[in-house]
Amino acid sequence: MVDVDRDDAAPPEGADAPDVPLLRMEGIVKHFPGAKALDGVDLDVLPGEVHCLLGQNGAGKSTLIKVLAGAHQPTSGRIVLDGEEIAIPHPVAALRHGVATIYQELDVVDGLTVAENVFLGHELDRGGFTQRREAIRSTREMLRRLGHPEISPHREVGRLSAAGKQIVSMARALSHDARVIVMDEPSAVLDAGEVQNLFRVVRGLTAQGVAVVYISHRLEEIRQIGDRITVLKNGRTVGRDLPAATTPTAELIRLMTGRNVEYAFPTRPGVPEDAPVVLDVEDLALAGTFEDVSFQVRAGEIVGLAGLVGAGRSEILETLYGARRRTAGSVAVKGRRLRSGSVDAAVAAGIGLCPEERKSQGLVLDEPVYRNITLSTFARIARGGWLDERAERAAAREQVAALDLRPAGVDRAARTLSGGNQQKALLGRWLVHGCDVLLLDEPTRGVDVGARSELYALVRRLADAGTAVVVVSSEIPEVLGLADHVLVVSEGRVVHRAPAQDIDEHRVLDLVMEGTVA
Amino acid sequence: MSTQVDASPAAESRSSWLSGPAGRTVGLVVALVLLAVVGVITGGERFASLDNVMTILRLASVTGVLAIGMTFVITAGGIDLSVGSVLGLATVWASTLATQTMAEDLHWTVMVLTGLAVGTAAGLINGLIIAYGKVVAFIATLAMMIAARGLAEMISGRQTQVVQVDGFLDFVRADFIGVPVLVWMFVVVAVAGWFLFNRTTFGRRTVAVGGNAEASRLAGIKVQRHLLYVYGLSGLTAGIAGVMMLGRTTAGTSTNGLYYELEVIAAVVVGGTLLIGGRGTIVGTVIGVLIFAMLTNVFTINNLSISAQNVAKGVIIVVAVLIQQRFAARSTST
Amino acid sequence: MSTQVDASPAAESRSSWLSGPAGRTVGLVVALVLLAVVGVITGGERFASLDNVMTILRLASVTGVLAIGMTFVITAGGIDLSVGSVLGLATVWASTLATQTMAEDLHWTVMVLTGLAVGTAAGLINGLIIAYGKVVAFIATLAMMIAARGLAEMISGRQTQVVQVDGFLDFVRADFIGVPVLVWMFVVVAVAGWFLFNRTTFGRRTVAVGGNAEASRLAGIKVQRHLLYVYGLSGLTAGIAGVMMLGRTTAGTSTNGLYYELEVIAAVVVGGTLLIGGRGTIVGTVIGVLIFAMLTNVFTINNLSISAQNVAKGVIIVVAVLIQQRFAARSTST
Amino acid sequence: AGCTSNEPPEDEGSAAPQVAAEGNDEPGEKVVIGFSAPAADHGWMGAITQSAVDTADQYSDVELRQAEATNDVNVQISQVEQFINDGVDAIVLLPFDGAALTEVATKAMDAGIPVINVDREFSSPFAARATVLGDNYGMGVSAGTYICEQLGDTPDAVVAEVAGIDSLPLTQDRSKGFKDALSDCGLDVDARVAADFTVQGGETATSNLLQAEPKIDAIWNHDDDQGVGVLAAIENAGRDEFFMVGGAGSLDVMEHIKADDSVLQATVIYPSTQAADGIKLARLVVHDKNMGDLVSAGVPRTTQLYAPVVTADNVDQYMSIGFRS
Ligand SMILES: Nc1ncnc2c1ncn2[C@@H]1O[C@H](COP(=O)(O)OP(=O)(O)OP(=O)(O)O)[C@@H](O)[C@H]1O
Ligand SMILES: Nc1ncnc2c1ncn2[C@@H]1O[C@H](COP(=O)(O)OP(=O)(O)OP(=O)(O)O)[C@@H](O)[C@H]1O
Ligand SMILES: O[C@@H]1[C@@H](O)[C@H](O)OC[C@H]1O
Ligand SMILES: [Mg+2]
Ligand SMILES: [Mg+2]
Repeated sequence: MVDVDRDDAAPPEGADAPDVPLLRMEGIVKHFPGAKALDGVDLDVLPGEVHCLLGQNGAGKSTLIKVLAGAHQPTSGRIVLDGEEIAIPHPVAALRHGVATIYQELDVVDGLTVAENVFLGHELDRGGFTQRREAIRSTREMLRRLGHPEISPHREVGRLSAAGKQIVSMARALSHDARVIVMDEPSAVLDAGEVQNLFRVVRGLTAQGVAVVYISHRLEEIRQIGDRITVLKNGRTVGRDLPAATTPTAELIRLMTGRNVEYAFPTRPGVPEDAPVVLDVEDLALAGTFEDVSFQVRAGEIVGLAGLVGAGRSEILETLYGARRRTAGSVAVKGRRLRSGSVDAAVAAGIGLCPEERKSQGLVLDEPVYRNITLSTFARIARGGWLDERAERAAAREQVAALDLRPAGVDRAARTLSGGNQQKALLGRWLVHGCDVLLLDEPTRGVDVGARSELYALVRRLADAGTAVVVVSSEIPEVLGLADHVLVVSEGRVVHRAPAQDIDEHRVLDLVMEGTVA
Repeated sequence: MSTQVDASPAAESRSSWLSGPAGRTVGLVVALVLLAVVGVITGGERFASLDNVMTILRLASVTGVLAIGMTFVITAGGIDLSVGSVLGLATVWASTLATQTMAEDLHWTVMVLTGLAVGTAAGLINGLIIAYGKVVAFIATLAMMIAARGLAEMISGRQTQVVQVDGFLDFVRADFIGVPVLVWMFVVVAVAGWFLFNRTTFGRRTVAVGGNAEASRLAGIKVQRHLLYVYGLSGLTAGIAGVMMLGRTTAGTSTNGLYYELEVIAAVVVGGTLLIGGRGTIVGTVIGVLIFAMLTNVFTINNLSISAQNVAKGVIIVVAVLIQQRFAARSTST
Repeated sequence: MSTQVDASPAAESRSSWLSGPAGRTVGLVVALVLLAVVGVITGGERFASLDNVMTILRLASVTGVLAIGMTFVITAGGIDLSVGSVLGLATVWASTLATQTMAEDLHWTVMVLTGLAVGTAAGLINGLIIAYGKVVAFIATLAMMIAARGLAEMISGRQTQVVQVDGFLDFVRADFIGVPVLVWMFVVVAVAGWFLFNRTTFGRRTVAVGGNAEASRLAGIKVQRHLLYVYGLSGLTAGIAGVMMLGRTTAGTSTNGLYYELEVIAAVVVGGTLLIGGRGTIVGTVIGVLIFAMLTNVFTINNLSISAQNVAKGVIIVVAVLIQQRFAARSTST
Repeated sequence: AGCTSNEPPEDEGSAAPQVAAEGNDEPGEKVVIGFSAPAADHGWMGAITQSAVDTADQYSDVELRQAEATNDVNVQISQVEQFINDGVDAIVLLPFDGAALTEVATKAMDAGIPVINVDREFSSPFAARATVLGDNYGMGVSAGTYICEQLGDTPDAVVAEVAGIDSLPLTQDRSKGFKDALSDCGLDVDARVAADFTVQGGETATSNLLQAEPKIDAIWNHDDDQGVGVLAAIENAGRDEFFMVGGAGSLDVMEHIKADDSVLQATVIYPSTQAADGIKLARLVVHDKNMGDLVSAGVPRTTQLYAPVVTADNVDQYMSIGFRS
């Protein structure tokens, strides 16, 4: 087990010769049926460093680390650990070699407790009988070191928030005596405070000579924690040995995307005074989760909900959308009150939701892209229940082109799209449908920088065309940069509201913390 | 309900046209053809005659109709264990009507409609309990299976009610361009099922709900109501199959349809519909049903003992699925 | 500075102990108690006597043992339709051994071990086909169900083989502190099952594999091998149940265990094990089995017409599940 | 009265034997009878339970306790155990499997409860006070002999057999009797399929049988209820080059024989009233009375019912005991 707290630990052996790579991957190629995910990737990782892996959605980052974790078998290529070539035919082999992984897709088992998840696959046992007390003790210890003593080792993981599950994954990786820990977008479900906590843990690890491979789409994080960067593009290494602190952002983006992308928020034209109120939420409440939520969104306005993970923002969206049955209050679209607890009433009234969990709540993963795009509208494309597939495909194709969704074919299964493109497909769903109110829950989670700015521009264009937009994001700069008006939510209450230009990140964090203390 | 064990990475084959739905069907067709070859080799004329083909088709027609309804249910992520019982109940109800004196002057179509109505009603009750009562489908339809059988026994007094309604029997037993009406009914249901599945919003919703119920709900589909309809549809096909059974055997009895459910489910799944929902194929189902019917036929022609038939059947089912999987898409999963 | 990512303190207090596994069991116990109350009201002494309790327990013991194995299979995300057939096969194999002359001087434990070995072997074959052949469990075990029945018929020549091995019969029929050995066997299997499920890595892995096979694989569990063992275990319990059946009936026949699978699965699911895998409960399974056994008993006491019993059974199953759900955690889902 | 009499009773319609105006039917002390039989998964078995219940209803001194009909010997055993616990006066038992129920029936006898064994025989004589049996081997012999009579002079005639549930000993007895009788006149069974006593099973098995055998001279079908399906298959296939003999003796079949409107020429009786006989005997045993016309004291240990052949010539005689399957 790795002690993450001892910053004062003696310098590890690896630190003596920092230039000898601990791990080297050479010419890794990986073919999937119909896709070449990796096309000759090189990566070398030094002991005790934080090695960042950058690349657009679909560049092959996750595939690469799954090869390293023994979850995928490479089509060709070499993996060298400590100067010796090794084979990693299955996940157990990776763990034996000291490579532990925190996967991008949450890899916990909902039906097991926290402690059971942490020790899954390497249970503490005596003759097959689990040593539960011991497991619970060390899990509690590990969670404490990770800064989360409030998570009970006895708790069923299915009842934790996404962030909580992420912590459990992290605890599991730490529970292995790892020399390399790979983290695939660990910060995606974490808020600012959480991320700092994560970094503290990472520093504790590297101080002991453990190498960390860190994947994230948030450049500011990489600047803060990273030592060196490797950039992937289309399954190839296009940049290596780049210093994390000093490589210019423009350079990184150019390497990733092959073009020069403006990484900035679109300008706010300002909402005209006389714009009509489209969405009117009054005293909305969901018992035990939030209460007294009131706000209005006018045509062309973007309202952002800022707050910490677990503040109840997703539930606010889901409740006003009818996916949960409100316990009090009212929701009206263009003056017409909505029936409670009815998604189809909300959809009919012109509300659309891009949910937080794209895969489990948004897409039918095995269905083709076009069917996912038309899912809320296909009844309208049909005549008397009879589908006109040509019209359907055409409508989908139009959105794919407008959103620059890649790859452009509408017939591939939604599962095969990268995160950003999945998000675009969901947006496409509501564009085809044409809605007056668009609810976006963490729209850029796991989305690369290039696609991000495209999404921002797109949302702004929609607003400019008269749509009322509500955005929930755990990245405060995103809320502040995109929204016209910001509501700060803490513990199920709106604690502050202000025009976006009148508030900054620190103020938001302060408000959130006050709310927490209160 | 099934653990989808992750395919070993090595098993990822080159993709080609074989890996689409067409590819899945190819495997099935291969299995069917292999079986036919065995039939021809061992049975010669007796197997390959037109008469025998009609025998196989007639044999397939009743379970075939059930299997079409079942394809929708399974694709929607459910299961319906009650189809056999409901079929039996429909035959009993319809034949009771037909054998009651006061019904003398009723047209036989009333009897037919009664059968369909009984089936549909039972299906809708299943749907209500599953969609709104949130009882898991396996249990809800198991309960219906037991209860419908009991009800059929009560109504019939456990007697076999022989129907002698000429208009009806003339109709069901007739041939039309050399093909029995029963087989035509199967064809009509299969074709209608295919269109419903592949060309209508109903079919599309069925796939979506089975693929991801939560996403479907959040996209504005009325998931519960849709499930209600899907089970109603399965009940309707059970009613149709009941009417066909009545025509085929002239008998309304609570034992009609006994133990059909497992065979029907097996045919659907062998046909390539995923038991966990989200993917279904009407064409595959039809071929699956034909495989089972042909199997029975080949066995009988070969005069195999029932016991040996069973052993062989078990082995063949597994082999058929394995063949199909070799051809089927490795690409959909990883 | 880190936030609280676990809302547990609030959620915990709100949902109370009722929402845990205990809560799920409470609903079941309520259903069982209701049934017992009906039994006492309608049967009085006849129901409430110690003799009658033993009759219920003896009845429950055979399916109970099967249900313990099935709990593992279902929790692991699978299903085993072959348990009844395999039970039958085990009784036939063991009784064949016992009735063959050359076996005269074999100790009766050899017969018992044969039964267990046959069951386990059949289970392992299921496991191989499912885990390594990647045939969906429903189909693989359906095939085994058909094949094992056929094999049992072939071995026994469709005769009922009566076992007159005294040492064996004396053992299985004995009482021990007033409780029949059959019931003790059920108790032992249930307790061992409970420990295996709740206190060993095997149990944890079973839940993990059923809850998320891919995550389990990534965590280093050999998912395929584990599934192999799980089906082997189910085969073993089928073998044990076969030996018990042999003791209870003295008869080895291919019809032993006919259609047990559905009842066993129903008992397991009514008991609260999730049919999609990832959650199981041995205690719930035991109560589920007792509910079904008590139902049969209460029916007999009440002299309900035979057909009406079926209707009532269907209704009661649904009601039992609904009761259980009212008590079960609403909080797990949304 | 009932099937044990030589004269078929006059009463029409009900399969349940009429209570004869004899001293035996005079109400006496109350008798509690426990009754258990296999599931009514085919017409004959349905008729069995029905006639047992109807017969019990005719006696004011009989209280019938019906257990759930089941094909699970485990459940049936527990039902008998319950009857023992309850201390019923007698048990009428049609076991799913005779051998499997022997043990518990013996236990009932040991507890002083007379057991009347119906149709499927126990493996020990100590397990029942009285046994009512059909004549399964005799059925096969009757059917075979009839076919021999019709086809005797054509040694290469094609004879087919549609058996019932193959795994039941009684099916094997029937087939054996059939085979033995046929071989007496130099015939054998050329094609044999087994159904499951149900209409649908009969239809399916026969469709395939007809397909496999392009020309047939005679068919024996073990059970008239599955015979409804057998006949439907024959009509569906438009075949009529052979004649058929039925089994068990349903009213439906007798009507066909009488009307001569099908290939059915004869059927062999296998009374569906034997459980009703069992009820009557149980009552007599408890009341300690003699059986009808017998002079000897006590109810006989074994009553094997007669399996006559019903043809157009004598069908009128048997119509009244034909069961409405
Ligand atoms: N199992 C699979 N079958 C087919 N194609 C796949 C599979 N897994 C990944 N791919 C494809 O391989 C490419 C690389 O995917 P990968 O998940 O490694 O990208 P990534 O860099 O991690 O992207 P993201 O930033 O969105 O997580 C993509 O085009 C993806 O569609
Ligand atoms: N199924 C559940 N059972 C118990 N508590 C839950 C459940 N789902 C959510 N919660 C709790 O409800 C609160 C709000 O959840 P949620 O994480 O969705 O909030 P959020 O503000 O949308 O945060 P995020 O940034 O993660 O979207 C949290 O305290 C969470 O733990
Ligand atoms: O069940 C059997 C019945 O169908 C047959 O006709 O006669 C004997 C019975 O046991
Ligand atoms: Mg990735
Ligand atoms: Mg959220």
